Amino acid sequence: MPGVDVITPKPITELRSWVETLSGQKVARCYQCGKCTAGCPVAYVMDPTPRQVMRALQLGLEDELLRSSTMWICFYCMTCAARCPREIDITKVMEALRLVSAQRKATPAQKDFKLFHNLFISNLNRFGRIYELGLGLTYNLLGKHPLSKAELIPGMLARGKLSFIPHRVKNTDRIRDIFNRIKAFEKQGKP
Amino acid sequence: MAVSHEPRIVGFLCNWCSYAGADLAGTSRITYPANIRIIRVPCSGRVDPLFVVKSFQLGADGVLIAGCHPGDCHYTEGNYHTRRRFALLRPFLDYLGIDQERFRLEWVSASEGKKFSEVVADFTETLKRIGPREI
Amino acid sequence: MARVGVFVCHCGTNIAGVVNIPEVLEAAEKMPMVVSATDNKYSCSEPGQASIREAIIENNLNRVIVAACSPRMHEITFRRALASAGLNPYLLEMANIREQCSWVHSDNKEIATNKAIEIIKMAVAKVIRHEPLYPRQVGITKRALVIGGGITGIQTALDIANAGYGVVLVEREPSIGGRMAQLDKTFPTLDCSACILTPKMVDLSQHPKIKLMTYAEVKKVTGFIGNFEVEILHKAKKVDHLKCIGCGICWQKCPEKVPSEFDLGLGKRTAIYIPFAQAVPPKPVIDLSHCRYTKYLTWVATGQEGKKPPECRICEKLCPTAAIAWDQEEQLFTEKFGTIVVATGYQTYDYSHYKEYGSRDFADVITGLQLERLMSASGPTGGEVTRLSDGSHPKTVAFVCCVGSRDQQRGRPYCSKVCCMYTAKQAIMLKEHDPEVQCYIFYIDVRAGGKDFEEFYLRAIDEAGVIYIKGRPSKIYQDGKKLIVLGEDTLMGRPVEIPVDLVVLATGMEPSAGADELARNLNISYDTYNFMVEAHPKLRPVETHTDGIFVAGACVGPRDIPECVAQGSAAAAKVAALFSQDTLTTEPLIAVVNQARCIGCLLCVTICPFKAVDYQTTQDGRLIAATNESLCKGCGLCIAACRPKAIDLRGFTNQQILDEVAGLWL
Amino acid sequence: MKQSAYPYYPGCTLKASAKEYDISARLVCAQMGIKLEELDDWVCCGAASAHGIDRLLSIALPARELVTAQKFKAPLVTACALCFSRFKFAAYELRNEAMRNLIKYIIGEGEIQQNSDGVIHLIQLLDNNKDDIRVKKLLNGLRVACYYGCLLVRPKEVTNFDDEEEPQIMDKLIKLVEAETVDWKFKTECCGGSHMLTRPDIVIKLSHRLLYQAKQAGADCLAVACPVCHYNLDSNQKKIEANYKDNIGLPVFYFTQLVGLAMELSPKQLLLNKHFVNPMPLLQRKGLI
Ligand SMILES: Cc1cc2nc3c(=O)[nH]c(=O)nc-3n(C[C@H](O)[C@H](O)[C@H](O)COP(=O)(O)OP(=O)(O)OC[C@H]3O[C@@H](n4cnc5c(N)ncnc54)[C@H](O)[C@@H]3O)c2cc1C
Ligand SMILES: Cc1cc2nc3c(=O)[nH]c(=O)nc-3n(C[C@H](O)[C@H](O)[C@H](O)COP(=O)(O)OP(=O)(O)OC[C@H]3O[C@@H](n4cnc5c(N)ncnc54)[C@H](O)[C@@H]3O)c2cc1C
Ligand code: SF4
Ligand code: SF4
Ligand code: SF4
Ligand code: SF4
Ligand code: SF4
Ligand code: SF4
Ligand code: SF4
Ligand code: SF4
Repeated sequence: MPGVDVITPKPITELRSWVETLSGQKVARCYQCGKCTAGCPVAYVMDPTPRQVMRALQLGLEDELLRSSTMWICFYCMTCAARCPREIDITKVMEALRLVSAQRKATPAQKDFKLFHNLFISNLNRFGRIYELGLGLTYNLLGKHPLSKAELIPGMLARGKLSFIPHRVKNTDRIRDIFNRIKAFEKQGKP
Repeated sequence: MAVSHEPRIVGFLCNWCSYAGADLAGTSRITYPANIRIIRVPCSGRVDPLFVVKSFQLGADGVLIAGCHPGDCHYTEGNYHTRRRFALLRPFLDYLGIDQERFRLEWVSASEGKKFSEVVADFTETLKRIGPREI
Repeated sequence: MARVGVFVCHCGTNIAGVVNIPEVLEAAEKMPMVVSATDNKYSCSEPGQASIREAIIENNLNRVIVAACSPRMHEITFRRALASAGLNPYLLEMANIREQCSWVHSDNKEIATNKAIEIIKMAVAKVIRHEPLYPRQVGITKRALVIGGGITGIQTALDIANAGYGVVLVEREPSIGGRMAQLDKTFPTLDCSACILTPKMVDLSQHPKIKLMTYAEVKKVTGFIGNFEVEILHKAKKVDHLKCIGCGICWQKCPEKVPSEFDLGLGKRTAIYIPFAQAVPPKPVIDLSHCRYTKYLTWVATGQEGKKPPECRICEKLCPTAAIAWDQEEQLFTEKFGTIVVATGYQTYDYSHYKEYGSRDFADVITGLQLERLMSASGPTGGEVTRLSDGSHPKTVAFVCCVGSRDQQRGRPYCSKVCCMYTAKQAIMLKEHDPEVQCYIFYIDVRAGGKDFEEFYLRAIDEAGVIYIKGRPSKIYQDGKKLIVLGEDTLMGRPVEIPVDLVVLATGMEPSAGADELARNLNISYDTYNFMVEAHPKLRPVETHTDGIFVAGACVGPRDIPECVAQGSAAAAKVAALFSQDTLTTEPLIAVVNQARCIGCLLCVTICPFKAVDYQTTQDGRLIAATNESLCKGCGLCIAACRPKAIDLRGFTNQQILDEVAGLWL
Repeated sequence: MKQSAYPYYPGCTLKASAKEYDISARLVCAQMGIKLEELDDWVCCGAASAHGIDRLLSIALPARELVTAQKFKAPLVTACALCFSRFKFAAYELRNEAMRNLIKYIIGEGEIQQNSDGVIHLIQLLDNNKDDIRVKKLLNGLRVACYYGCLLVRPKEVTNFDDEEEPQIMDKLIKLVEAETVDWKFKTECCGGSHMLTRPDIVIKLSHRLLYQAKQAGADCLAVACPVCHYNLDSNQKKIEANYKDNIGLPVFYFTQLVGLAMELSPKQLLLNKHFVNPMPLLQRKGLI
């Protein structure tokens, strides 16, 4: 029986083929030089780092990858992609992983990120625009974050930079239509 | 139906790869159908479309051109020309009323005696399946 | 009238065991123009050949079929037999009834026998069309041209000359020596580069068989193996080297100082200069683009506008031998050579494309080659490694490997092969210069495949205490006086930042500027990076597809010195082997143009891979094709392309092949 | 003076926390004879969230605005770097016919033209019309670190903006008003982007690095072209200083505000008072107000 801490490579996995299709990138091309991680401004808080993500995909370590928050920490700055000597667009790989991850239940590491982005989208769905104050406050409330994360709000309010009333678009139905048609398409797979 | 139709194949083989490959089939004593008659040419690129047409006119059931693998041509790029000419000639055969399956281009290297025998066997099989040509 | 003799071989039982020989003979006798059909137990044996000879004479044969093994086996043997019977050897055709018949159809003797008969029939149909052919003998100019005077070209020239043949070495810089002259010590033995190179340079300049042409370039090449005609341009040196004694007064006194190319901009040279102290020839050239006298002359010529510049001419005034020759102009010479060896070497990758490494903005980010100059005792700092920004001695140094190598994005996917070793070397040397120095080497893989290389790499770790960090850095930036190298330690899986005093980029190798143009001139192939292409990477590594032209050293691909020297010697051996013959025999199986039929479409000219077809104008002013017997390799590409069938291949003419096909239905 | 109109997509933040960017952009453009016509009833582009969660949504939202903008004969102008990036990506994806048809169905309106050059950033608008920038007052002596951030420049084949590592376009504008720009190597390094709620620690660290490097390079202020960059560098600066016990004090301008100053628009008009790091002392010191 294989030990728990032993890696058993699974070169062809569903996740890998998903990521390759969604991102259009060939995972095997990566030669593990680490230039992506070296340039990534947030690699220091990532586990796994961008290079390790590529390696995990090569070896088929799906669970480890999908448990992590790496793809949510990545903010698509594209530094990695701009410099990769093997011309891999790692940003697209991260995006693909996030698309896969978005479909799954949040792991502890991912909780905050998913909360934020879901709030963002529902904000958008409701108002058609982002209501910054509302987004910030709900995030802190639902995420049980100390209000310290909102410490700038008074200053912003004082400068007239935030308003208590959300901007909303006149025709919010159109937004909802867009959301609905996407949902319909994704269910049936065709328009 | 003709029970034992024995098709005739004219094979143009380049001297450096395919002819040597055919020799190797011999040296290795690999048997294959005796339906092919081999004509040695310096390079598959030497094969003039006329040779192919003439072979069919005289009654050949199939024509094979075999040369070095792309990139391995003894004359560096002869087989690229062959490939292009082959692509141009094939549809033209339709026009002459000759089934495109009767005309083949294969890359056989000097070390592929086995492949050569397989090519001949397979081609012979195909030609038997299509049956004799109506002239 | 053709009189064909057919000789069927038993090859012991190899053929006779399968093919029914009497039946074959009987059929052969009935074939058109066949006068005799006989058999032989072993045709290739001496008695076998003798019987063929006798039959030729006895029956007055003028065409011969040997039905036996593959022509690839014994065609030459039987051609000789024909020749010894006084018959043109090209009147032979072999019918391959062994490899392509008896050996592959042993399962059915009847079918094999029939096939053998048909094979012979086809051969007969073809041989009737055979014509006597005559190989030509062409003389050889026993003098070699070597292009490029780096270590490769030097080695080649010396080896050819020592074999007793004349050599001309053309070098475009004012001195030979190439990149190796710029190096300090060399891996893996740490010999001093100048100590092993300069004696060879001197040997070369003094060799009676070698003519050295520096400051010269190859402009045009025509002709073919044994007989090349080469136009060589001598740039104007403005110094008469016959008079100059190399005393050095001129370059010591010349007031105009410009950055030295040899020192990669780290030091200065004068307008009249030799590139480095041990230059060969040790005689100067004047760099007109910087010389003050030029500026003065331009001022005079343009109507004396502005302030009058100094006329200078100090060099001229001080020269003890009156060697300064202002009236010397560039000159074009045409010389004849039998062979050409290309040894134009490499240059290092220009890293201004690496903006993340600061392009060229940081004074203390330098290249490996620049560090060689800094470490060299004869370099601009006298061997002291100092920072260009403030002259201080660096205590921490980071090396970045694979800059401009193994990088698809920058269009350089290949490995430059020498940089892993030279970074190790330079780290060892830095430690030797100053025991307090700490070196870090950022690498992707350490490639140490060579004799004593791995040991050398270990030495860098054991003795020089180098810290190897596996990971390609992503950025270099400045923080105060330090440079920060941002990387990942991929083995720990964590980003690393190292503040250092000096960063050395191990920039990769790429072919010398103008390599593509030279290759086109020579009609040899070059790859997408402009490296020269060898005829076969394993079996013909110094030959090209153009006979008589050889390639060696770093112009073919990234190489270190041992490989360059080996290749130089290999090319020299090829040249010497060629020159050991007095004439070259040219193959007669080549393309010829029927002038009357040619319509001058020149399709053949464009299609021939060997540039063997050229065009000419007939007396009545028509443009027609003409083949060059010495260049044609007989591939037949042009023939299949020619619409009016005006060009044909001797030995494999259209008619012969068509008849061979038709022979099957006789 | 010539009058030209461009469709304009301000984006959510310019209506709230980045008001001064919106206002200064409009003022500067007006001075140049350019009318920014805000798209009617525009919708959020999906910015930081949509493309990592729902790819179709991330294309559909900008596509809807692109269709609205098509009736203008001029390219759509965006001001926020995030919006710019989203629009450019959408336009890039819409080059594909199948994608065009699908998105057409999803947004349920209009024909979609395919033209990825149909979107530009405000900097490009100013750069394209720089002859119309009438400088009344030179900003001599001001040493500006131009900060572009990551999304404007990358990836080049999509944004078609400027060099990925060393862009110059903003520097050129700042030099046009005779302010000095400093040469620094962090023009396109990330500031922490939209992580201010989820991972403020990251934003603090990255923004500190940028401010520190700008200061090292001798800058006395920064110029930005993105509300998120501005938020991270300006609003957060106090916190960064506290966190790193580093006295920074670098005002952060929108590039439009600097150009506006050179046009002799007043600090008040340009809403310079809305910044957290008060730029007035610096401007006074340099004799610019
Ligand atoms: C930093 C560095 C350190 C190195 N250290 C070592 C080491 O320690 N040990 C080792 O084995 N190798 C080392 N090498 C590799 C070594 O430099 C090369 O292997 C060697 O110099 C190649 O010699 P070459 O003669 O082929 O080319 P080159 O030295 O480049 O010589 C080519 C010559 O041809 C001339 N030329 C070019 N084009 C033309 C033309 N069109 N017409 C006429 N002349 C022309 C050039 O001017 C030049 O003189 C190092 C390389 C580098 C970059
Ligand atoms: C697994 C493997 C794969 C490889 N693949 C490649 C590859 O893909 N490409 C490549 O370029 N290289 C490859 N190589 C390397 C390649 O095999 C060698 O470079 C090459 O064969 C060496 O040739 P040689 O003539 O020097 O030596 P050998 O091939 O070893 O020939 C030496 C000959 O000398 C004879 N001999 C030895 N001692 C005496 C004696 N005292 N008296 C008389 N005769 C003697 C031996 O019997 C032998 O016939 C591979 C090597 C290995 C092990
Ligand atoms: S930079 Fe590219 S090749 Fe290097 S580790 Fe990252 S993905 Fe792999
Ligand atoms: S795109 Fe994501 S993974 Fe790549 S450098 Fe930026 S943050 Fe890191
Ligand atoms: S001074 Fe005259 S002789 Fe002496 S090196 Fe110069 S040119 Fe030659
Ligand atoms: S003329 Fe003057 S500047 Fe020119 S080479 Fe002679 S000494 Fe130097
Ligand atoms: S030799 Fe080493 S440093 Fe040079 S390109 Fe190859 S791997 Fe990189
Ligand atoms: S010993 Fe062989 S396998 Fe190991 S590094 Fe060297 S070449 Fe590669
Ligand atoms: S292809 Fe034929 S006709 Fe045309 S130029 Fe050549 S030989 Fe003459
Ligand atoms: S036969 Fe081949 S080499 Fe000779 S001229 Fe024709 S194409 Fe050129």
